[in-house]
Amino acid sequence: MNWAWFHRLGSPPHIYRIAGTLTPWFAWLAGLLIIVALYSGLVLAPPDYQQGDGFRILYVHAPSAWLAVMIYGVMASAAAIGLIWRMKIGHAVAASCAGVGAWFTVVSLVTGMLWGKPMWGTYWVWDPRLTAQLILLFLYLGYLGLRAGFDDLSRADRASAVLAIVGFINIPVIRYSVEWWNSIHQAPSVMKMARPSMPIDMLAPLLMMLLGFTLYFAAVLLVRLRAEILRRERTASWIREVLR
Amino acid sequence: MSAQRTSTMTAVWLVLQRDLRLATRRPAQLIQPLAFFAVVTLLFPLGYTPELSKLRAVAPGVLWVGALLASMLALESLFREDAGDGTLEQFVVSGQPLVALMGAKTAAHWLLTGLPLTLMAPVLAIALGVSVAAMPGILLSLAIGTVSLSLLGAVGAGLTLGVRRGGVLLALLTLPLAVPVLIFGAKATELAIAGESLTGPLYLLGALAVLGVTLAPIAAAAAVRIGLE
Amino acid sequence: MCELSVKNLHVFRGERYLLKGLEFEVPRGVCLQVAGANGAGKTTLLRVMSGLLEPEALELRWRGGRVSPRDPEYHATLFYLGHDPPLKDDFSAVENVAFNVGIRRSVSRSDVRAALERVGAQRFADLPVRTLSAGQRRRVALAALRLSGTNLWLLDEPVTNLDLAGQSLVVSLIEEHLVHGGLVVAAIHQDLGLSLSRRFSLNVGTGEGLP
Amino acid sequence: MSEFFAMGGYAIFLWPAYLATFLAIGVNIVLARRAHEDAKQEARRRIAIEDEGPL
Repeated sequence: MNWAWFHRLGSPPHIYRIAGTLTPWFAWLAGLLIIVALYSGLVLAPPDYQQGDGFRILYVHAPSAWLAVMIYGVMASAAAIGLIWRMKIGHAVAASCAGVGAWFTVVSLVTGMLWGKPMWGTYWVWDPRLTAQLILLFLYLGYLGLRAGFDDLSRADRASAVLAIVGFINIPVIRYSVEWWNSIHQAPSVMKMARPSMPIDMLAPLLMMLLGFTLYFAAVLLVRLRAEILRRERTASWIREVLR
Repeated sequence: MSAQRTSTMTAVWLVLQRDLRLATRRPAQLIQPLAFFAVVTLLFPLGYTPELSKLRAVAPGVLWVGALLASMLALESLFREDAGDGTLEQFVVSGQPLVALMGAKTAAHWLLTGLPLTLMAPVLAIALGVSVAAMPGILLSLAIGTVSLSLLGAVGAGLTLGVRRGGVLLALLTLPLAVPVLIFGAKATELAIAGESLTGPLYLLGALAVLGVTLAPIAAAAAVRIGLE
Repeated sequence: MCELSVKNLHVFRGERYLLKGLEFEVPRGVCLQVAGANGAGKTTLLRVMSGLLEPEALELRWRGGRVSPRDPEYHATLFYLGHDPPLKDDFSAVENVAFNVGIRRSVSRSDVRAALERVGAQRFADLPVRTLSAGQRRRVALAALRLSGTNLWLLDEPVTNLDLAGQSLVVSLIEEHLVHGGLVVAAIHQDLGLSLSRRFSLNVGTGEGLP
Repeated sequence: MSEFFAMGGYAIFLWPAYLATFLAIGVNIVLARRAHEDAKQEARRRIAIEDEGPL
């Protein structure tokens, strides 16, 4: 039975299968990269002249912070695709992103605080980058809360898509206002110090970790995407073969 | 059969008039946000210190957080009553651009809450030891800031329309987005109190309001359509 | 060529696959009576046709051209009257009708009073709607419907809460509308009793038309 | 080897940070797989219902 509206969805059976085959590749590659990055970051990289070995927290803090922001971007663009071109696959991707994004925003905050403690003597300082990540966490919580508020999946998809897009437009505004607020109040800001021209043997592990985390996210996203596709495909006939 | 069709501008004016007239029929609802703003401000001298010099230092934050929470309070009813009695649906199928009607409802909300809150702020500012000279700056910054709050709130109210107990969620969605308004607004008020020029933050507040005016009604319209399904 | 045609209409409500490929046409001057058990999808059909509910798929043709149910130009030609009449309790009947119609086309207070009189609502025209009975509120909504000057009426059980006099009022309003070349799609529980030439029937549950 | 774990005295900050991160990595893998299993389970249940009688 050919349902015309099916093609508009970006042929889920096709995407479901591709997601299945790609996941292990991403997973193994991510695992390998992370292990190599761990070894080179913790063992090979020289200690920082100022923070000593403490700076190595960077190798988990920076990738988590990057993931938190990048995932929101992926979520918002997928939501836009779902809302504007009415493609359910967009909503499925957006729904798959939110949980992981929120988790890694929390991780970036925790690792940021553990890094800040030896530096500033307290776990929390209103550093602009940490503050912006905290607000980002509330954006994720708002998104998850809104999505949970609807029983009907299609309404939940579209409402949360509007929020994701509005949130995404506001992220640069929030980041600018927090930086502006920080500059006029001279709150301590250490995060910048760790990033400038790092020697290659310090930088290489970071880049590997960033790529490893991104591939890890891709693997988790694809697994969740398959779940979200099944939830949205209701009684599509192709599901029968897949589930056999 | 079809006489001369109402223009969008007339429809917007009609919606604005309707909401204002509705508010006059139930004045109690108008006073609640103002009372809430006063109570919140009153808590600080009691909870912190009666010393005017110290209160003056925290006055910007108190005024803006109070105004923010008070305007949040009034958002719940922005769409929920109209959705309940079926009139909001008529907006969607009226043939008039829903974005424009959402703009009208948000403008009515600002006139009924944002503006009164702004006009009341000087009285509370005096209670926090702020000199009269700072009043123009406070009025101006709050006037512009509350416009953005109403616009952001309209999006939040629209999104939580389809959610049963949407009240708390409405605040959770709207407050993070209102952070820039709070930062620039509080700074503008602080400069006003210090007697310095506040054009910098005022321009930023103005920019936020313009961003809000262009985007928020579009998002609110989309949100309301989904909420009414 | 039919004035209004619906094809390939698929709607899911949460888990339920409510409307499966519904198809029908409504020529000018005819009222389509939509029957079906409770929850069969009568209201859903009307809300989809008025653009209030997003379907999985729909091919809607209005006045010959394919149109989206969310197009404001299409909305300008239709009036949707749901289960509860769209009235503000704090407003009087006159104010309510003046607004509901005024947002569509310019209308004077005398037009509004004349419309209220036509539906027998002139006695309570200036009372806040809060004080009116369900039947009276329904009449006020019918006044707005009639005065709206729209061509396509989408009515969800228009005779609910109405006494016999009220029900015959609805029938006469619809007949009058059809004579002027209007169209009506009405969700009904029992037949409205329109003249034979003026009505079709469709059962949304089973999808086949009744003569 | 032990001075490696000492991490120049930052151990009590560094290892909890790494632990938290890899805990999150593990948890999200489990959550993702479970979400997929649940979805498959639900789809099977829906298909079973559909095979019995029309929806």
